[in-house]
Amino acid sequence: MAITTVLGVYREPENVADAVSRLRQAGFGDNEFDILSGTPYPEGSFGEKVQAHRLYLWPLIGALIGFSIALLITAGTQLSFPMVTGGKPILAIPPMLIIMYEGTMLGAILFTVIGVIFESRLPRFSLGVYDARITQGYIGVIVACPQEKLGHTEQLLRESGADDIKKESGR
Amino acid sequence: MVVDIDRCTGCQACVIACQSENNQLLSTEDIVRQRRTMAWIRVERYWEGEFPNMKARFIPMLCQHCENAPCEPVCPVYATYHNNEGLNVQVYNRCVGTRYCAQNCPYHARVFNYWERSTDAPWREFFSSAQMVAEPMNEYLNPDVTVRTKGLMEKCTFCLQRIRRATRTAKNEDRQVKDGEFTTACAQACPTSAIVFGDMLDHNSKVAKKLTDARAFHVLEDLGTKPSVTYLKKVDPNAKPVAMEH
Amino acid sequence: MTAHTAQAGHAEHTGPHHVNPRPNLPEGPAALTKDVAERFAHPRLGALLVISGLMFLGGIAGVVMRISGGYEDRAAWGFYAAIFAWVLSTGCSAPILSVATRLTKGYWRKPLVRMTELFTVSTILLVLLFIPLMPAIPSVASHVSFWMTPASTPLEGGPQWALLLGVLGLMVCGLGLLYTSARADKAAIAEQSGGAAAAGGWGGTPNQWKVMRQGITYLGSFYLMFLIFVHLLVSIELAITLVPGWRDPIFPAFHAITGLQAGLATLIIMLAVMKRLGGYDQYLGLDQFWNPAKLLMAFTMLWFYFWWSAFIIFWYGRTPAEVGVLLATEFGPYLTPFVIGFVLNFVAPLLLLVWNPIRVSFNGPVVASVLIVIGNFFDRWRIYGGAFGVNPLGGHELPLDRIPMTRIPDLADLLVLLGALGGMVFFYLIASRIIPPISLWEVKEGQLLTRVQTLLRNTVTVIGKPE
Amino acid sequence: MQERKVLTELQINDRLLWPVLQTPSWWWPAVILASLVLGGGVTAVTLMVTLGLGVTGLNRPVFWGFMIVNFVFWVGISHAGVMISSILRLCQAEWRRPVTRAAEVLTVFSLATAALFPLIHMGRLWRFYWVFPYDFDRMLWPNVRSPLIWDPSAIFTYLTGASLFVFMALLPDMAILRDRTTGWKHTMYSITSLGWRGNPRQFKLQFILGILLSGLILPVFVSVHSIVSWDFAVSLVPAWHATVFAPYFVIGAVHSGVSGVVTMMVVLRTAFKWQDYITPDHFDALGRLLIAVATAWLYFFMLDVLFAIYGGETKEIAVMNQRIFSWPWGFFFFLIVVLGYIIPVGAWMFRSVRRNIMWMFFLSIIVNMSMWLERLWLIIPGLQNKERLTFNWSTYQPGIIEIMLVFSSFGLVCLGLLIFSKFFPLIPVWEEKEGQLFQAEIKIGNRTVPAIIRE
Repeated sequence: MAITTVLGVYREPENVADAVSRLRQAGFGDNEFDILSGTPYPEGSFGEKVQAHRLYLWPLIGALIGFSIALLITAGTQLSFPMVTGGKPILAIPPMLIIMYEGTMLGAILFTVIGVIFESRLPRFSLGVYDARITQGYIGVIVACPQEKLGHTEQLLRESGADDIKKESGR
Repeated sequence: MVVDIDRCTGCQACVIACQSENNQLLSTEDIVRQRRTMAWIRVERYWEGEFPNMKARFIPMLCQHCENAPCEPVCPVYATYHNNEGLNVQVYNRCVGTRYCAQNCPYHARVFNYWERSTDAPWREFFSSAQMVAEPMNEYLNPDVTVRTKGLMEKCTFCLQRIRRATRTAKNEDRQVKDGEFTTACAQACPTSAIVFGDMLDHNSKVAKKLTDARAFHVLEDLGTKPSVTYLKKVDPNAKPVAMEH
Repeated sequence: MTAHTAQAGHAEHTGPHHVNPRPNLPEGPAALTKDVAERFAHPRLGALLVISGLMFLGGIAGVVMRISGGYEDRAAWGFYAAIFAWVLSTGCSAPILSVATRLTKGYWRKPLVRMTELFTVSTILLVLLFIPLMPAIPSVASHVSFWMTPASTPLEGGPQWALLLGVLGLMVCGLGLLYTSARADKAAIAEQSGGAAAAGGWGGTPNQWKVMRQGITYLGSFYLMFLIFVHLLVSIELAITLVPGWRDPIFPAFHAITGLQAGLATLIIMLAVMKRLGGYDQYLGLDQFWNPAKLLMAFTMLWFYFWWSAFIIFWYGRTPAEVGVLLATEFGPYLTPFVIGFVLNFVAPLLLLVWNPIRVSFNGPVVASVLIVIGNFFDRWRIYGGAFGVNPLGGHELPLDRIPMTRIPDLADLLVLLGALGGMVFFYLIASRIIPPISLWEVKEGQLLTRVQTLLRNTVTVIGKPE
Repeated sequence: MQERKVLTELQINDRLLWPVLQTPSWWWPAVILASLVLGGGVTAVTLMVTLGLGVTGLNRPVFWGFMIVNFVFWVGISHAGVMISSILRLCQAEWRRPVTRAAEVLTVFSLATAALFPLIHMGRLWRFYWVFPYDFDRMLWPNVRSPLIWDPSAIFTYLTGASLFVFMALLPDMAILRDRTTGWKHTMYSITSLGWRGNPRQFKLQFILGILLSGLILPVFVSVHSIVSWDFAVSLVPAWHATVFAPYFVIGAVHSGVSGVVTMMVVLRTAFKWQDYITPDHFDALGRLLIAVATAWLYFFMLDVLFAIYGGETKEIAVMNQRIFSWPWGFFFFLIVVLGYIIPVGAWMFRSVRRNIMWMFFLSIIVNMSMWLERLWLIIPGLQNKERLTFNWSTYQPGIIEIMLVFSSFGLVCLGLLIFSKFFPLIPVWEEKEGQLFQAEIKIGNRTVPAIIRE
């Protein structure tokens, strides 16, 4: 069935909070509407709920991968190219530790960034229905609502004080 | 190698011999003034006592081929390492010229090719009038030894090419290399034979005998670099290790 | 980080949503004063007081035995010196937290600063421990020293007196700091119990407050500087100069940093005691545990960093002198204490503390702290045991045949060790009966400056930041 | 209340984005100047490559000169970013907001510049890739025991981390720019902002990212300058072979880095007219931070000097003699202590000085001058009379080439910053807005105390 994305643009954060509670009453689930703002409001300011995320796995995985690659490089190069330098052992652990440390951190950093991009559902190739005023202090409430509820939703958004309503049918 | 300081007269023969054997860039007056002398072996002169009764002390200084060579581990590309003959070898092709090895060599044994040997770039003169290897000077080059280009580190190789030749001939006649069959240019040229070169492991070689001499010492021993070049003290009632003097 | 970041930063079930991050206190200054005065009037931990007192007495006996053993054999004093350094590193380093948090205005500090400052009394123990040690410090003439005096004019007993001045200065600063910050509360408590005479001339005029704040800042900074200075002197005179060829500029810094780490750990343990047994439960919330825990983790990493910075240089340099030092203090006869110290100071605590559920809890930091305090002692033991073992002194490097033997502690050593531990606890508990362990005026100030408001649909705390 | 907020969001956009949306009058002249200075450096490198390093003032035994000094200096400056943004982020210092991005960007560009110097100082620049383990067919590897291999790994990690940090924090701002630009710029920002829409989840993750990356980069930041210091410390050169080098370099780096940030903040404040965003409070806070940092630096400096003399080893004494009593090193020593500690810290003690922009500018400049000299003072003398073979002792005069290179490095960093400032706001816009939101007041008696909101 066709889903229309409705965006209500608000001036007043208070109204947004109001709109959110109305949407709840109208039976919209947390993942059916979303809030767009130019400013990070403290979590839950509008009574919205942010789904849990698994970001903390990413750095760990990255660290592990980075560590093993660094271990491979350091140990492998020394063993496959056994040259005595300055009476140091062929498999010199302390220098390996340094490089392995850097590798670990690099892996962790890279995967954290990738993880954040992934978890925040980016990159997003089309903005979808959007309003440039959002980055100028307005706040948007975006609802994915089925055809039959459409009228009711628009009315609901207007009542809660939306300055403007935009629509885009289809996903 | 053993260097008997007592016999050294500071005649610089070794320096010249080394230079022509190993195709070194001629250390012209200009290069010397830039303090970039290219000699692999140098005779260091230390004055002792007050004028007028002064005394010169000579110590030939060259790469000590240390067992724990400080220059080796710091090279990022293994351009210098220890080969199985206990020689500290320099791989010219691999060298990228970080000059870290030279920094870390307490004996100042390493020299760096600051100049392109032969370039006709006109603005070259602006920086230095150092002589290039132009005709007919290229005739002096030793075919057995690489000619190094700019940006390379180089140092004493204990005349590796001579050792190789000796071993090769010995191999062809399938026998062991005999003592005295090969020697370095500096040792060969030394009129007082202050420099003796040979295989330290072979116990009845000239070198091995001198090693046990009571006067034997190593330069900068407290660094624990275990040099392969042993020096014999000057026979002198008030002798101290020459290297410790200023 | 603060509660905020942990909540955002960590899986919700561990975040401070479910454990109250801030202490829940009686509302209003009057109620607070009354409550604290109440608890202060009926202190707990009597049994612990007695036990630690007995241990302290045993320690005195141990010191007597050690002295009767004489000073000829310096190696015998290695363990004692380690104990001395350990007290310096644990009890005497703990107050730094209050200094640091005051300077950086951490708002979670308020309930725990006093409990931190109470540790300044262990400087008294430090002085007591130092006096018997003085003759064991060799004269400057016998070896290369920092006093740069030519051997012809030996500076007899130079190090001893310098060190004594250091520890005395530390004690003066510490006790001064404690007195200054506690004055207002003494007055408040006294008024509560009706005896305004005991207020000691404290009226609480704006000027007095101003002076007090200034005094706390200055005394705190001086205490910090003195502490670093004493760490420097101790590590140099009792360790570095005794081992020939030990040219290790980072060592004093290592000593100080590890000292701060152990001090923080000591504090966390004592906080747990005061919360669980001391009857100050509701004053110490989660904030007061896991904020120090984060610092503890940072210092645990620094432990490794400072150790490694020295090790990699020695490993790479490999001059005979450096090999000698490594053998004497780390990989030679004192390998076992070194390894134990390494594990307890760095490996174990780090593995515990990087894990959020453990760091953001009441017990996790305490466990890590116990490990660190023990590990710190082993670390000191390998240092001073090794250094005092070197005999004869002198020379530019320590040849292999002069590497000292391992020295197993005897009864006297163990008695002194227990005594030092007991002494720290004993002095602390005594002090906590003379001075209220809760910094009333700061807690009140905190209540005054914290409001709970609603922002749109969620409630937030507003923290006032004057000046 | 709410109206005012809307206005402020617009105001913030206008004030912070104007250098991007319309070009400041001085921008082109500045760019041209910087490029000219940079051109000198390019010429110098060309000469070095064609003729050999003989064109520099290097000799035997002083094989490392200004280029390495400059490398250390710029790595030092690059430690500002993480110091400021990470530590302040972790401490949740509210005043950090306008400072962070400028600091991080400074980190990125100075680090990139620094990374160039070890390369151009190589004898065979065109062989630099040999330090990477790429040669699988011949199995020729780099030597991981060499500090010169540790360096690239550390610097690469740090550079990557810092750049990603900057990029991720830019996402919301690039979204703003996307909404306010047209044409190719609009397309560009649409791509680079990855379609950011600013829903609560994205902002929450953005915040967590700040914490996580700060926590991850801090250890890297410490390791980078430590490893740079080990280039020197692991060698046997007297005055280099000191264990304290790692923390000493790091704290020195922070000292010069934070001062560099102060300099930059003053420039931003005046050049972009951001008086009401970069306020005296910021300089006050940075000044207090600097007092602590400088004192710690002095502590390690003293440790280094003290232990060099201690033990009375001839070689160390010889170097120290030269460093403290001979011209010009003695003079440098004097300058380092006076310009690096006595004058600035003495001045920072006074609140009025910390809040005076011009004073802070001047002080931060002299601090960095002294820190540059300090690196020179640390690196060169040890080489000039290395070990006891006095026959080889020598001195070092930088050639015109090196001096050109040093200047051009400044040109390069400035150029980078200028170009960045043309495309992205140097003050994080969304963080500013957040800061506005988190500001509050509470009344106590007749006094209203400024307060901040914590969840």
